Amino acid sequence: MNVGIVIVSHSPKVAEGAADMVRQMVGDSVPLAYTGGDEAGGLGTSVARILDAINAAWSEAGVAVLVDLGGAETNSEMAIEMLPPERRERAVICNAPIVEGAVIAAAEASGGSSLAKVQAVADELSSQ
Amino acid sequence: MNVGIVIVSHSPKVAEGAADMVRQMVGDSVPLAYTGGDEAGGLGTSVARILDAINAAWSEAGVAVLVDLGGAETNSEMAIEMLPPERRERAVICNAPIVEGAVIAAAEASGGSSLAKVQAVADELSSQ
Amino acid sequence: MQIDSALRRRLIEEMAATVEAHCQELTELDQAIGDGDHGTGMKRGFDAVLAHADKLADQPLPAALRGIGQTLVMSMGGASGPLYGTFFLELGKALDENPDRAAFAAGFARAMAAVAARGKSEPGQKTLLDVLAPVSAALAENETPAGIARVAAEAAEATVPMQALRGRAAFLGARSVGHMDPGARSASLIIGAVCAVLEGTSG
Amino acid sequence: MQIDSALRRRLIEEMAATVEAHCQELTELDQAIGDGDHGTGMKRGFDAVLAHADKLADQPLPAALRGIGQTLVMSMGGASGPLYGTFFLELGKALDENPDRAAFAAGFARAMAAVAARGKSEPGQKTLLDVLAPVSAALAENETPAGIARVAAEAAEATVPMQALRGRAAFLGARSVGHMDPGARSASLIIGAVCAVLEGTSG
Ligand SMILES: Nc1ncnc2c1ncn2[C@@H]1O[C@H](COP(=O)(O)OP(=O)(O)O)[C@@H](O)[C@H]1O
Ligand SMILES: Nc1ncnc2c1ncn2[C@@H]1O[C@H](COP(=O)(O)OP(=O)(O)O)[C@@H](O)[C@H]1O
Ligand SMILES: [Mg+2]
Ligand SMILES: [Mg+2]
Ligand SMILES: [Mg+2]
Ligand SMILES: [Mg+2]
Repeated sequence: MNVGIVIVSHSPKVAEGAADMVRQMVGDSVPLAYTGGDEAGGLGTSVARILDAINAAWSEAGVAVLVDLGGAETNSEMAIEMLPPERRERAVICNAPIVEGAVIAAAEASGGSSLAKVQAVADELSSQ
Repeated sequence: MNVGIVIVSHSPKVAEGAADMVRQMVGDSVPLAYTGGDEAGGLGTSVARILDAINAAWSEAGVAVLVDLGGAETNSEMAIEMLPPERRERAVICNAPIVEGAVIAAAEASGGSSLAKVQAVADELSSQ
Repeated sequence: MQIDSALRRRLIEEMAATVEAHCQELTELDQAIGDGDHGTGMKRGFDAVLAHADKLADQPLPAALRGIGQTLVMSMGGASGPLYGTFFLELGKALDENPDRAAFAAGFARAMAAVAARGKSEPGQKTLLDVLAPVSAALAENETPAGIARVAAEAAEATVPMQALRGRAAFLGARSVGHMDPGARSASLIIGAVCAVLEGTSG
Repeated sequence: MQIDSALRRRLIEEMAATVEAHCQELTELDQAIGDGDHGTGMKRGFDAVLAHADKLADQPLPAALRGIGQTLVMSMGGASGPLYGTFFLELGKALDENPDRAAFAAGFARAMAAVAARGKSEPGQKTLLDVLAPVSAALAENETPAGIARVAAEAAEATVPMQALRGRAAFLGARSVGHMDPGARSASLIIGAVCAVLEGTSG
């Protein structure tokens, strides 16, 4: 099973649009979930929804989480810490831009790469 | 007048969501326009719409264009070349991620920074 | 310091009321150097805590603190949600049911360290850590509740001339100077609320 | 080579008909190693050119070519739009009204260089440049239209074992090997269409 991709943006529209771009590239070959917006529907993120997204995109090969700004990252960290212990090690936050990183990570994941490889390829984007 | 920000995504939703995030940070202090989608409304970009967006966000201080993937960049380059000569030098494409770059560039622009400074701050994101 | 169920309830109510009363102020501070949602985020968080006040106050202090942290994490939605959440969660893990002053100071220091780790930050970067750090020091020095509230308020004020190096305010670079950090202000308000309640009791 | 208005019209029609006939094939090639829109993008572009065929064919060759380029740029919408657009625009700038074979070969080479500059790319990266480059060489060697069409088709085939280093296919790394590049295929189709028309005339 391929590595899953989770997109966590402050904006529900960014999250959904980035997911559209991922789907266009990799079809259904990669588990994919996205979330954006805080508990009240404003710009922000929600730990509960991030948890749901991680579980929805869950793969035994792990999931790579793409985030935009600060709060999306810290809230995703919290969500990962709340996963059951056996899942916790297999959910990683990429140090990559959310849209470009999601497309690249998904393309890599669609080829059956390991979580470490998917993360490394996405992270490379930040150092180009 | 502050530098303008133009957001050019393959996805109309990403473009609009990123613009929402920019507006939340800088209000109306920065001219802002966005576009996403090809001529048929699919994922892609349109030179004509990019031109419209650049003109809509036009500022005498120049505009910084944020793009996501390959086609968004080349189409934005074409659009810039089609600007009247006196505008051409004052429209630059940032080498920065679209969402994170738009927010950072807009925050910088809102302080009255020059186009070169706005671009430099956004470009730094790619080398962190 | 005996913090019984009634006192736990009063602490929750006072924190929530203080956040409610200062929601607009926090919003405005965050509008100046951030995205303007710190007031609503804090209010959402402490309203959620208030909604569960009965259940939370009924639990022993450590569980009550962990419950508050969990509730804040799940409801706030901004960068500060996991920071406040982590603070209460770790404080709950560090304290026993009847902490003495030294145990409380040590627990506070441990919770603050967890916040710094979560935020990859340290004092001096114009964040809520710039309030937590001097308060932690004052606690260790056996300061009174009123004195601690004063330390917190002054520490929040002291963020005004700082340049932000963490969070969205950092995007503004030098322009973040001249504004109080919203998170520092909210931390001083929460600490002030707690101190006001405790000052009225044994101390 | 005299390319009069009627011939210009036939060239436009043949290019558009070829793209139309192979739209699905281009889509499938792009689905394999890209985002699957190259067929619809090419069709949108050449349909737009066809829609203006009268106006375009009435203009002298350089203006007609520039008009085609402009139309492609404004309608295609993918990474290949500015590349095809640049090719026709630059060819139009390079040629005069009645280019001889040498002038055409030189103009083609210049247009190809502009495409490479636009794409920040070079032959060997599994793109349409891998078709344009051998065709440019064959033109300089005075190859017949039929021969050039063959060179183009073979060059497109030769992209199958290449690894993509530009465009979205590059995201796939080694997995891009084993598929024909959609842009190389479309370039070979366009060149084939032009050669088929010219082969039927003086050559
Ligand atoms: N990395 C960090 N470390 C410590 N504190 C931080 C960090 N990021 C943000 N903060 C604090 O959070 C406050 C902003 O909170 P909030 O408005 O909820 O977050 P957001 O920026 O996601 O909207 C800041 O004023 C600052 O005190
Ligand atoms: N930087 C580039 N240089 C040269 N050719 C490129 C480049 N990027 C893409 N291409 C060509 O464009 C083709 C894809 O076109 P298209 O599907 O329209 O673009 P997109 O990737 O935006 O969907 C590729 O097969 C390749 O031949
Ligand atoms: Mg905020
Ligand atoms: Mg926020
Ligand atoms: Mg494509
Ligand atoms: Mg495309």
